[in-house]
Amino acid sequence: SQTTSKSSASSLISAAPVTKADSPEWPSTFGFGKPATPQEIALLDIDVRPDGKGLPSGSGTVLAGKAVYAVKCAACHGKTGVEGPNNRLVSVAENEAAGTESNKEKTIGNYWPYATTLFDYIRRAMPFNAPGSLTNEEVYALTAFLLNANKIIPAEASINAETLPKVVMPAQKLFVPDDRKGGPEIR
Amino acid sequence: SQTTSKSSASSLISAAPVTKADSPEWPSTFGFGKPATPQEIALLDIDVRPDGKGLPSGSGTVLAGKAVYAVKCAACHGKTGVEGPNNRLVSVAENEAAGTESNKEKTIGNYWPYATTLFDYIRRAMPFNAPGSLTNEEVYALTAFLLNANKIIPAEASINAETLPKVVMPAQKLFVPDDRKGGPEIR
Amino acid sequence: AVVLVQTAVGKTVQAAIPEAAVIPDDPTKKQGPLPSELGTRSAYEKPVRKPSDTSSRTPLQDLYGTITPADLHYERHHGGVPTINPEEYELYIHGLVEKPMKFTLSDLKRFPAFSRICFLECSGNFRSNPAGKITPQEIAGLTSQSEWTGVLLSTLFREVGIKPNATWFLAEGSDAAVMTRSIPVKKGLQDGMIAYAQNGEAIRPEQGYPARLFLPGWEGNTSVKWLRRIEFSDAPFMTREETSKYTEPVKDGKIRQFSFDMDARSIITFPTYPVQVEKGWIEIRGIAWSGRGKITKVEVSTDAGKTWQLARLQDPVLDKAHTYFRHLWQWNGTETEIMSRAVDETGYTQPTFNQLVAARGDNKGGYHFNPITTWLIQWDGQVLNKPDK
Amino acid sequence: AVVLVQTAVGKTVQAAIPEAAVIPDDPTKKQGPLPSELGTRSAYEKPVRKPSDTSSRTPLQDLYGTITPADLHYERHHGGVPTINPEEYELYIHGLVEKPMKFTLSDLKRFPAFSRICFLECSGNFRSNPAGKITPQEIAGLTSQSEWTGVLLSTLFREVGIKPNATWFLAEGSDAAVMTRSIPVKKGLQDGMIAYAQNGEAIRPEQGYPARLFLPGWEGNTSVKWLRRIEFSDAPFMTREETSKYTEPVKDGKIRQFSFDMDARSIITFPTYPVQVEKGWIEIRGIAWSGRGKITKVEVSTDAGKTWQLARLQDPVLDKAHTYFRHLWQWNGTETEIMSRAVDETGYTQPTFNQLVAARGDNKGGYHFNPITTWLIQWDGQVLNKPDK
Ligand code: HEC
Ligand code: HEC
Ligand SMILES: [Ca+2]
Ligand SMILES: [Ca+2]
Ligand SMILES: [Ca+2]
Ligand SMILES: [Ca+2]
Ligand SMILES: [Ca+2]
Ligand SMILES: [Ca+2]
Ligand SMILES: [Co+2]
Ligand SMILES: [Co+2]
Repeated sequence: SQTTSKSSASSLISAAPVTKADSPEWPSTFGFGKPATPQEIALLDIDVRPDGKGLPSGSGTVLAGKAVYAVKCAACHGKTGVEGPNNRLVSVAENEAAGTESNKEKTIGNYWPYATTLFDYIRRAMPFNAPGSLTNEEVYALTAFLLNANKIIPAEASINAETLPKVVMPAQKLFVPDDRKGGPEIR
Repeated sequence: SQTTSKSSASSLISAAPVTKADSPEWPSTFGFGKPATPQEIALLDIDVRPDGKGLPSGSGTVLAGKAVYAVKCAACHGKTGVEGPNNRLVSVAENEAAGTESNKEKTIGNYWPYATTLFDYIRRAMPFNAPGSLTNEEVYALTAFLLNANKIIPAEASINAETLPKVVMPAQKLFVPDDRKGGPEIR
Repeated sequence: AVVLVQTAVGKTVQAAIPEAAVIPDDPTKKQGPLPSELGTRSAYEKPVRKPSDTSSRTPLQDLYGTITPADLHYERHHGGVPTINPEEYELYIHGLVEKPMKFTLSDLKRFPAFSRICFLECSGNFRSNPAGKITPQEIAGLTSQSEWTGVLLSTLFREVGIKPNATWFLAEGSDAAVMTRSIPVKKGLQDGMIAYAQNGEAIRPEQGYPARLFLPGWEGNTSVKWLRRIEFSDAPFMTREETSKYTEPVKDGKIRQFSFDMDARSIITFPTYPVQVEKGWIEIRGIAWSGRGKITKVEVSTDAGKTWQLARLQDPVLDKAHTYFRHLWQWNGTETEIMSRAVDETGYTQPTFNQLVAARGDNKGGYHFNPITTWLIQWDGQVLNKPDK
Repeated sequence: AVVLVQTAVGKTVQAAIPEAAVIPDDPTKKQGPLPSELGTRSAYEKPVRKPSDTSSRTPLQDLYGTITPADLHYERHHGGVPTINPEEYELYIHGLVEKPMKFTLSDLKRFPAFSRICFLECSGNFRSNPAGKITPQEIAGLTSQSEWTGVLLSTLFREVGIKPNATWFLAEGSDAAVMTRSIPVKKGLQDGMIAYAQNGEAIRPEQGYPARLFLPGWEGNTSVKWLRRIEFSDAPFMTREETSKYTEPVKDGKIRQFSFDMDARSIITFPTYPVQVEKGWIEIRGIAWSGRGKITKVEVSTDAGKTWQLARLQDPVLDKAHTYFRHLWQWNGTETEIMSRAVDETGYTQPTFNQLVAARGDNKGGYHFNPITTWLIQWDGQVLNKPDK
């Protein structure tokens, strides 16, 4: 797209290329930016995948989680995770289908497809007023506590990088990928 | 452009008309707005045309204009209309062509094609800090004074709705309509 | 805000709030303020967003075109608006790439740039009110439009060299929610960009200053703001925002996930609640948009859905952009219902509330809910929203 | 304002002013402010116009797209900015018409509306500096672009019924200059409008609140702001602004009058004074526009005018609109000159300074002066404007 014209005052009208996307004619590298070192990346790379990739060492028990929860979470999510004022964290009618009139609240027990998400989310975003303040041990313990409160793991379970990815969540089987495709059909 | 389709969920793709201009199919009147009475229009209709249309009754002399000028204009345009600090109103080298290096200042004497414009402009916009404050008599007088200062009318001339349109301005012959038309030629 | 005034003869069109301002009797007789460094709104105009704890909605009924003034762009965030020093800003790109890299804001601006006028919409953009006393802002104010400028993801992806098995990437923000979403690489290469400018100027803090992901036509939450990191992977990360949130129950107890595209939608923005109209010519006005391409037509019904007429579309009709529509109508003073429906270039026609419920099960509202909005014109000209049920 | 910073390695691209603001060390660990009624700029971004006593110029070098934020739109007025109560606003249309009428602002808004994205430019938009220390803002900052919405003159003209002998109309403002211009009826019917909105919201005071004339592609002064009156006539009124001002000396001692169209023009906005660049890839960026239609191409020279290459145009390329152009260039570190020239759909090619002087006589500068702007890149990367002479 960089045709050269030597005319000094061309009067030909020729449509110029418009910028629609970047061009394969461009250099394979512009040389802007700097290499990111593994150490730099490690400082930011906090995500956790369903297969457990990203989970740190450490572990937590339901009992330990109950204690942390009472101090750092109950004020917003209620004594037992049901009362609020903020999001309900514990399913009250876990046998009812999610989203029905009688069970509108989507909770960990009836709506979360992966247990790893719980660790990841609590670590990055909770407590709401002090995000990023929990230790990995605390996050493991809170994860254990909330999974047990939702009747997904037993009271004596310990949660760590090995066990967490193996927890099968009740809602996982409900999730289907989007099947909307445009076109006349309403989905 | 108001084709009716009775389909309740048409899936046909048909380009809709785009709003380019108003449509001849529209009603000849929407009925918005109100008639403007001659009295209402008269309050606003202050413009003056080269043929004199719009000039009020009244008149003014060079001498009367000189007096008003000293009090209401000289502070901004200079004792003799040359000194500034604001726009020069009197040509200093009226024989030189407008816009030449030696006579960059475009003034009433070398650049204004119609005398009526002077009345119109002073009445609507001057003095800059008190626009609309002059009486018609004052505006006639200031017009006479400035035309005389630019050596266009004699010192004893009186300016009124009859005489003003007849004043021929030195620059009038210089004005030509725009001849740029687009296309390759530079004009 | 632009409010509605009832004059002696009942003419009620968008008009401004009068103020006890110090204004000259005749502005032609008093010199006004001189040129300034920054302009401001007229003291008579006070458009505002409608904030809640989690979002703030664009006053659609007060806007006249397709560009949303940046300070009225809708807001939705999950940990408040972070303050980020542009001198310290860095974007990391790593994971399944040949060269893990970090880019400063200046670096991003040096790459070839790209601009487009495009809507953004939160997929939770739907509200109703049983009494019908609800404005377009309250119903659908979580959509706005800007001219976005930035660098295309395809340009950056080539720079880092994405590996063949990289099918998804994680986009992570540097807000207090450290917002994360998993995005198919395909979308990034198709038309994704990192935007650092909005309507000609630096992007505003609420919109992701100094840089955000921007994915044209996709639910707003995927266009992660205050972007600090992109990690390529061979699978989605299943973050909270793509599991617990931004998914929707559909038929047979299923939950739909990764429903990225914003379905075609339209809404009449004039005349709407709380306007009162009078008999005669009324130009029905509104906006239509689709996350799947261009709007091909908007149909308007003025007889409660019995017949539909083509509205005029304001050109240019752009891809994935709010498109202004207008329809001239002569109201004879009898009670009726007016509504609009958008059709996009895939042939999708904006459905009714009941069509959506029939297609998706009894979950009413929720994400990606784009029903036709109906306005009731009462005999006295009062306009109310017709609640869906 | 966006200023230019010189980092250790000399990278100098648009970057923001750092401030001693209270920002968290890590924004991911502190909840930010909640949603609000009105957004504001980042404290790090302070773009400003450059005001003089009579005008204020848009910071072209700080903008990234084609929309000018309303508070940065250039200003030019002759009696300051009047304050007008929209409730008291009236537009009179009279003279050679069947029905002399007056319209309130609400009346104007009831008529079918029209929107377009269009530039506005003062015909006096040219400055130079002998030392070359001059920015795009100072050279050509009297142009800006908005999405304008209003009612077409053709609609209003039909409403009042213009008489066959009406060939011109006077447009009169209600500012302290009671600004007046004579406009051919033909232009009004072609694409003239009364604009009451700008970039989605009510037009700003400096741009004519609550309503202005808007004549696409014509010199800015003809688009009379704060419009109070239109009078039809069979001849022009020869107002001061179309005789003493907004006319230009041309060849043979003549003075050109009613030169309404804005000739095609372009200007590089990056890299320009006071930027310092470094060797390697540089995206040359700028805007091009024509009052006569669409821009068909922009050519860029990076070797002082010896050869020219096609720049990429950002779509949509609109009629009478600022069109963004970009051209990728690898600077090898030797001193050179870069420049751009616009071509419009009439085949007009933006001329050099010397071509303009040759065509018009020795009047350098003045109205409608649209020469190619040349930027000198020194050996050290410092960019200066190359003064014309
Ligand atoms: C100051 C109030 C507050 C505190 C304290 C708090 N939370 Fe939350 N929590 C919230 C809010 C508000 C949300 C919803 C955030 C959103 O949707 O963006 C939330 C959401 C959650 C969710 C996601 C719920 C869902 O269904 O998506 C989990 C899980 C959670 N919190 C766990 C915790 C844990 C564990 C703690 C203690 C370590 C905690 N929260 C402390 C306010 C709080
Ligand atoms: C407070 C300062 C001030 C005062 C007092 C003033 N003027 Fe002016 N005058 C100006 C300015 C400033 C301009 C230029 C306005 C513009 O270009 O928009 C001007 C322009 C003019 C022009 C147009 C000059 C041209 O070549 O276009 C005329 C004629 C004029 N004034 C006449 C008068 C008269 C007559 C009076 C007294 C009744 C007067 N002025 C009082 C400041 C003043
Ligand atoms: Ca990771
Ligand atoms: Ca008149
Ligand atoms: Ca969102
Ligand atoms: Ca009524
Ligand atoms: Ca102007
Ligand atoms: Ca250098
Ligand atoms: Co979705
Ligand atoms: Co001109």
